[in-house]
Amino acid sequence: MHHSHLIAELLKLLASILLLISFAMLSQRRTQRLITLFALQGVILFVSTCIVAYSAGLRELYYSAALTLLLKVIALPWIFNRLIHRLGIRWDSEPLVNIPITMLVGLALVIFAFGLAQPISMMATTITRNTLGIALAVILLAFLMMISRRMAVTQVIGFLAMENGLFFAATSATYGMPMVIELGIALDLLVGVFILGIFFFQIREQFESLDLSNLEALRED
Amino acid sequence: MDLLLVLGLPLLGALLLALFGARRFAAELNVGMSLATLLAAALLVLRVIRHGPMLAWHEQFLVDSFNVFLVALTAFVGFTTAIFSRPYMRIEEEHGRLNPRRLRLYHSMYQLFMAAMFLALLTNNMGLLWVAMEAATLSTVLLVSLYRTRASLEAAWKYFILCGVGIAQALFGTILLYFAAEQALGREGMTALLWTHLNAVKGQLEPRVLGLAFVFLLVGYGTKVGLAPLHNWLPDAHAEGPTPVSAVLSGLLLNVALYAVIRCKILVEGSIGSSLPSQMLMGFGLLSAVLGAFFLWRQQDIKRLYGYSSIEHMGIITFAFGLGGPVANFAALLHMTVHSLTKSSIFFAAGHASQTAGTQRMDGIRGLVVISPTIGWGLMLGSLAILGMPPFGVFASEFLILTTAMREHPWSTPFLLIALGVAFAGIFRRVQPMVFGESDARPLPHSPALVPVFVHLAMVLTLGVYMPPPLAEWFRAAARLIG
Amino acid sequence: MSLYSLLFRCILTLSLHDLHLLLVLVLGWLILGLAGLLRPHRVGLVAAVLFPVGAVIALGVALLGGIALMAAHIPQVAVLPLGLPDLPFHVRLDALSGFFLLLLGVAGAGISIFAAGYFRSGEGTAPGLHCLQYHTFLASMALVVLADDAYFFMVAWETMALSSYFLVTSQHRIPEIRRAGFLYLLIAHVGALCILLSFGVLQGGSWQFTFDSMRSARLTPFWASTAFLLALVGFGAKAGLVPLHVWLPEAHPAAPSPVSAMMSGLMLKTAVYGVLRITFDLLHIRYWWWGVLVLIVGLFSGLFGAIFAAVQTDMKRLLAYSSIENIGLIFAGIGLAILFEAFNLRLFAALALTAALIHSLNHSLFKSLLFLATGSVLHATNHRSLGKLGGLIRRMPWVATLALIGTLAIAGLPPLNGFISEWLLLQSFLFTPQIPHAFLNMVVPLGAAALVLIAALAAYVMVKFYGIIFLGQPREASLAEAHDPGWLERLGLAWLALGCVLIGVLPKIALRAAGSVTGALLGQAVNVSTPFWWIAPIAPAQASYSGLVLVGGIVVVVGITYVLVRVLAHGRVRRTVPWDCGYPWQTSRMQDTAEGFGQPILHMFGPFFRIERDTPSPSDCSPHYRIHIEDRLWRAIYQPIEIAVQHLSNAIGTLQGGRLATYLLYSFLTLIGLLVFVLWA
Amino acid sequence: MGVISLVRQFSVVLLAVALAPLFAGWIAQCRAWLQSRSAPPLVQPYRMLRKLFNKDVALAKDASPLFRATPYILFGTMVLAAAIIPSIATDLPFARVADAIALIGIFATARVFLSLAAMDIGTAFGTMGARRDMMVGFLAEPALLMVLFNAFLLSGSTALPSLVEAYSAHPLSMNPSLTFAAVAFVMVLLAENSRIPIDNPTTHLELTMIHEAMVLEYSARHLALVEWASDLKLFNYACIGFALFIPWGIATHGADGGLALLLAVAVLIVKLLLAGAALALVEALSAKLRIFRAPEYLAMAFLLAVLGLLVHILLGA
Repeated sequence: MHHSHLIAELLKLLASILLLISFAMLSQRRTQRLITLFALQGVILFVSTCIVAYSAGLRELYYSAALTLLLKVIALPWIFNRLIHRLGIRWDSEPLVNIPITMLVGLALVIFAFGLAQPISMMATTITRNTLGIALAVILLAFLMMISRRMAVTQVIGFLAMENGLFFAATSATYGMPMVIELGIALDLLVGVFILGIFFFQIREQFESLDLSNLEALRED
Repeated sequence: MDLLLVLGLPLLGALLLALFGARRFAAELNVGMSLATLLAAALLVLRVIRHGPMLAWHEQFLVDSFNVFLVALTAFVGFTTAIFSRPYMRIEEEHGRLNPRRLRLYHSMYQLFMAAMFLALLTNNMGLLWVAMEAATLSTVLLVSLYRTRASLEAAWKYFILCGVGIAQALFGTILLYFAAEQALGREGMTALLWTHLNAVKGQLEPRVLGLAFVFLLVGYGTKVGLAPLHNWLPDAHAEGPTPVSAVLSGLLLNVALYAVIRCKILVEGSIGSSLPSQMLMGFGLLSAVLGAFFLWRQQDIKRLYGYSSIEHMGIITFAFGLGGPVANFAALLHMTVHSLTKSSIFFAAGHASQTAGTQRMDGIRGLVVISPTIGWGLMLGSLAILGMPPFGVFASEFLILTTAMREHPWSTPFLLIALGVAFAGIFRRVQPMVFGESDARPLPHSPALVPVFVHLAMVLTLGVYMPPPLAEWFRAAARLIG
Repeated sequence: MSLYSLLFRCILTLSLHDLHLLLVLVLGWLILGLAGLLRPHRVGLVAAVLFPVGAVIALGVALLGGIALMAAHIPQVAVLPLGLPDLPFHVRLDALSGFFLLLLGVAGAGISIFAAGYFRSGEGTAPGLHCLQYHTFLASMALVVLADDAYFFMVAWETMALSSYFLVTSQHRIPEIRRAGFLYLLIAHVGALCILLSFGVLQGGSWQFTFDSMRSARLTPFWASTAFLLALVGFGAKAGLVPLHVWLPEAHPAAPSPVSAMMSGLMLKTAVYGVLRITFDLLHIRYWWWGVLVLIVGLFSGLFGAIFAAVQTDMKRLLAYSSIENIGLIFAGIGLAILFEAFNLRLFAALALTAALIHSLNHSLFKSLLFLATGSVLHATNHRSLGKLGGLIRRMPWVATLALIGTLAIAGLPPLNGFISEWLLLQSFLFTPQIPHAFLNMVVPLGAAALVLIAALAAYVMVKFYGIIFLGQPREASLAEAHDPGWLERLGLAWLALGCVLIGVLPKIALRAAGSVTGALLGQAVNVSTPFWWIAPIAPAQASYSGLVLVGGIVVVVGITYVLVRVLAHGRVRRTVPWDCGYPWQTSRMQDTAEGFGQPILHMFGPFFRIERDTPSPSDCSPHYRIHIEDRLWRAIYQPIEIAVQHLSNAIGTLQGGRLATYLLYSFLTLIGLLVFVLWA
Repeated sequence: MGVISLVRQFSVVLLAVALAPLFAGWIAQCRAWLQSRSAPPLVQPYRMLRKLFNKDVALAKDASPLFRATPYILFGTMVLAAAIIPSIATDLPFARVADAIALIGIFATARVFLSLAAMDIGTAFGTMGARRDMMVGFLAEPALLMVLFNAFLLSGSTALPSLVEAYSAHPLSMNPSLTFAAVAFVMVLLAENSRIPIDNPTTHLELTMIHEAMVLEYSARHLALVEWASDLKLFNYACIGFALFIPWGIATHGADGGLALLLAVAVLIVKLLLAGAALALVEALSAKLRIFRAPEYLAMAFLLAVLGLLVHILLGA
């Protein structure tokens, strides 16, 4: 009993760190740092998934933890790092909304997410159930980040952070989706990032920049 | 077996075309593979007619009256679009907008897209449905950016991000669904996400969770349906992608996404026992119809115009599903069918029209009946059909939807009336000068493949005055299933 | 397969059912139309074979419609193996549809014969395509009248709109014609949606869209009134009731003349049919204020049409406005019938309805005749503007004579048919003081004065029409080459003129026909127990009329006078120049113009018009006077709608500003909003 | 319908044809007296007719058959109208041919024919006259109908014989509503018959004429017929007025022996003498109105008739 209590505490701690990282990403302007933070999120996910796998005794979860490590901690940050080096991106330009306001909105979102998740997480049988609210908050914060940024790369990192939140939600609420689905999701993600990579080059080739303000030609009026 | 063929043939096609897609015969191969898929789909349909709904491969795949007609429709429109794209893409190549390498990409992605849609339609697993939808998005992203122009890249980027984010919401919804299912079904293998199982126990699923799940699923898949205000990717993608892609996006992908929404709605409504999902669908439907219509009014680009028209029609279909009941559901299914057929035929005609005029701007397209009567009449009749002019089938469904709305929710009819009226004016005031009047443009170098246009329109016309009893029976059964 | 079985069944029961025979005839029209596509560019086939055959079919339709009127006690019904799965096409032949089929067939035959000679190649759409559109139009009108369920009705209704749209835009290279066609189809479509919604109400929750189930539905007053108002708007848009009339003066003149004739003469009547069908057949109850509304709208349309017709300078536009006027009179009759019926004064209701029905029939004859006559004039002179015509009675005696009959008929003058219906309508107005309602019995009688004003204005308008086109001196030198059309066209005109004379001289025929309709709809018919040569709709002591004796009397008196004058007066006839007021340099351009003829109307009814005048300054060396008259309602109603849509569309357009972040924000807000909605609900 | 009734009908027609020019002559005579001029003889219109019938016709060179037929049609319609109106007896075979409303229609037919004929030659005056005459027509007819409406409310019929018989049943009672109607009728009569204050039958001042402008191109026998027809029209109107407002003396159904008829003729002549004098007096006392004042004048007539109607509905009288 004491053992599982400890694990639950540990998971809560990890979840809190995840949330903290989300906030950090929301306020971070340097692309390089953003990638690091993203990788850190991956690490946290990996650790928490392993812990959940251990405590619940589910072998599939180890696979998905490994997948996370492989994909989100190693592969994607590596790809991104290479990309920004080759594309020469270092700074995000000024965000659309200034950072203090973003943070305040983020705070409100966290409260909203917690309120939303509370009644649901009560029903869950998993030891990670309390963290569903945090997962939702991570998703919403990532969404906010995508809204408030200008650069294509940052937007994509926001997108991936959202994916992280989803993954976290899956493990916390249900001990993860069935393996086939996990694989499918991972494949889609990988292909998606691959396509994104292609896009970055095409966009830069056409527009000489990855600033999204170039991509506002298709509009009404 | 036929199931395997339906799923496998497009995949095989994608593989073959990835290898030979740059050759001269690639377009013919594309047509051939599509035809083979169509035949396989026909076999599947025959089997379902004969033996009723079926489950396959550990219940991972489901064929019932709801999806089998969509499979048939998808295979059919896929086939006719392949026929159309053969001369169309050849002309594009001659105009220097494409090269063989891109054609290879186009052909293989086209087949992959078809495969993804078949998977989404046929799977019984809500998770797999998500995966297939995402795959469909990814394959079309590359198709939308095929021309590698600034505009097409921008459209593809927006499409990718908006649908990606949307679909991420759908994933969260799926997770919540799974979470609720676990409570009711336990965690045994993969059954917890199987739609048939969920449907069987939907009364026991936790209503509050399902309510939230539905929101996420609706926002997620609704983005792909093109419901306002989540629709913003749609007109860009339709306008900037190659025309065959616009045709299948409008004609098929939107249907498949809506299919996903409706599958979710059946579960959720059964669980929470209130009309909440229906209300949401009606609200989104009306909003999309009205906004779509007003957007239509101001369009300059022919494909964008019809893109918005798709939003409007998806709105009407969604509204009809929201109305519920056997009549409205029947009407919605009919509308899905006729909208696919009509809209794809319109895109075929519009594609050739803009090739003839050398521009997609409608100001530049004039007097089509003078240069090429078939293109002109195709566009004219297609537009009239999509505007709900009888005896075309679109009118049949609009008739049922409007009369139902008038009795059940009379408050909604002014909105529908405005939407239909404005859409009519918006489209027709553009189409008329394009089709009629004088022109000095020259005919196309290759004879356009307009057989699909008229075949589609003939089918739509037939559906307006006569519906084959088996088809009616499908629709009825599916309408009952949706409830 | 289904078509084949339908055909088969029709042939099997040929001898049993007029209805099936009718359907075969309608199918015949469609086949004729498709046959036109075989050789679309050969005018010979179309003119020599297809249109005449179409005219023969029209005669058959008229005959069967007439038979249905004679034996209208048992409506014939049939179900076609087409349509929606749970709603096959139902058709029904009863007195009301029989009457309108008669109208359609009689006038359609004349127009088809005329069209056989009229359509030539090289004018817009290919003749074969014309043939298809034309016969589809005819067939769809017949099907509108025959349809017995909402879906079939709507399909036929919109097919009618669509085929006529294509006919209107056959000369699509002219931008004004395209604009007219667009406006026409748009208003027709919106009107059709209103009709559709009306059916949605009428079906009363039974989900049976057959008219039979609607007849048995019992609606609450609110829903019944909603259904009625929607139907009135929908059919009013087709009929051209003010303020839904704006398309009519654009579209009718834009079409080739036989098509104008069909639209004015026949298509507008389908709207009358629709209103009658819904009001008197499908709805189980009628409220008096419906009648007042229809009466007011009708009389206003009548007045509006008449005064606008008076100031027109284009002969086809003039006739189009005159159609608005006549439709107004028909609706005034319908309104009066509703009013009487609501107060259970059935005999008077039958009288008013009889007047409306006969006026529909009459209008279909004389308006077709006049539109066709303008077609002949147009072909002979290439001018539509009244300011370039004149004196054609000397170059085109046939057309001028036949058009004179139409002119006198439409002006509501005895002994022709237009007088009959206006007389009947006035007779029914005479009974309005008997309405047991304190205000209505004082106000409604004034409608009679309005009616007479409209009729007299119509006479004014038609004197202008006929006088400027056919009388006076040719205003252009080129008119000297004008000549009468070929025998087919003359035959068509003569057929319609014959109809005008026949109904005028023997109105008993029309009274009987309308009597079986009112008998079926109201259970009451006007008195027809007089000998064939005179009528007395209520009682001989009340009022009576005999066209035959009138004509006979005039002919005898004129004959005697002529003989006497010839015998007694010995003066010879000497041809001279007309009196020139001592100013010998007069030219034909100095005749009074169409504008001049409209001037008193412009003066008296000024507030109706929006007038722009360009007057020359005193120092102008080549002074030019121009006047532009517009419909105020266009600026008062339609333009604001257009502007509102444009503004709204612009405002909505800003939603799509091109910035991805904004789009994401929409998604985000939608998500949050829906979550809040779910939490609250 | 025996031979006797046919003879009666025939004599009514002949009487009308014969009396109409005399009536016009009588009015002219009265007017002359009122204007202190020496009066023309009563048969002056007949002399005019005889002169015109014997002259050569000067026909405009491209006059159409319509132009030549119109005088005969005018004359025919007016004679027929005279046959319908119960001027001396109600039991006429032709009485059922048209009621009062149809009579208005018959007059309108004549008016339209004359207007068309006026436009045929293409002179400026003809068209102007036609336009003005049609205008007076559409202004006068609503008022006239309202007058008939009044009559209908009292008798329940628009057939003139029934009207006469209904009134004759209660002799010498004047309804208030009919008083209004009678004034309105006289106003309409003046307008419809081209008399002062709308038109002046004796003027040839070009810009003010209506009727004269229309017949400007007619000559000789055509003009004779046109003039005779317009005399008949005035006579007919007067007889309608008698039937509507002072029907006493007309031989009613059942009382139509030879003596009654003779009496009726005598009464008719007395009425005509009085009416002619009254018309002349009205004409002498009023001035010709500008053409655009005509609407006001006829609106007044309309108003009076409507007042009569309302009075009837309100007072039930």
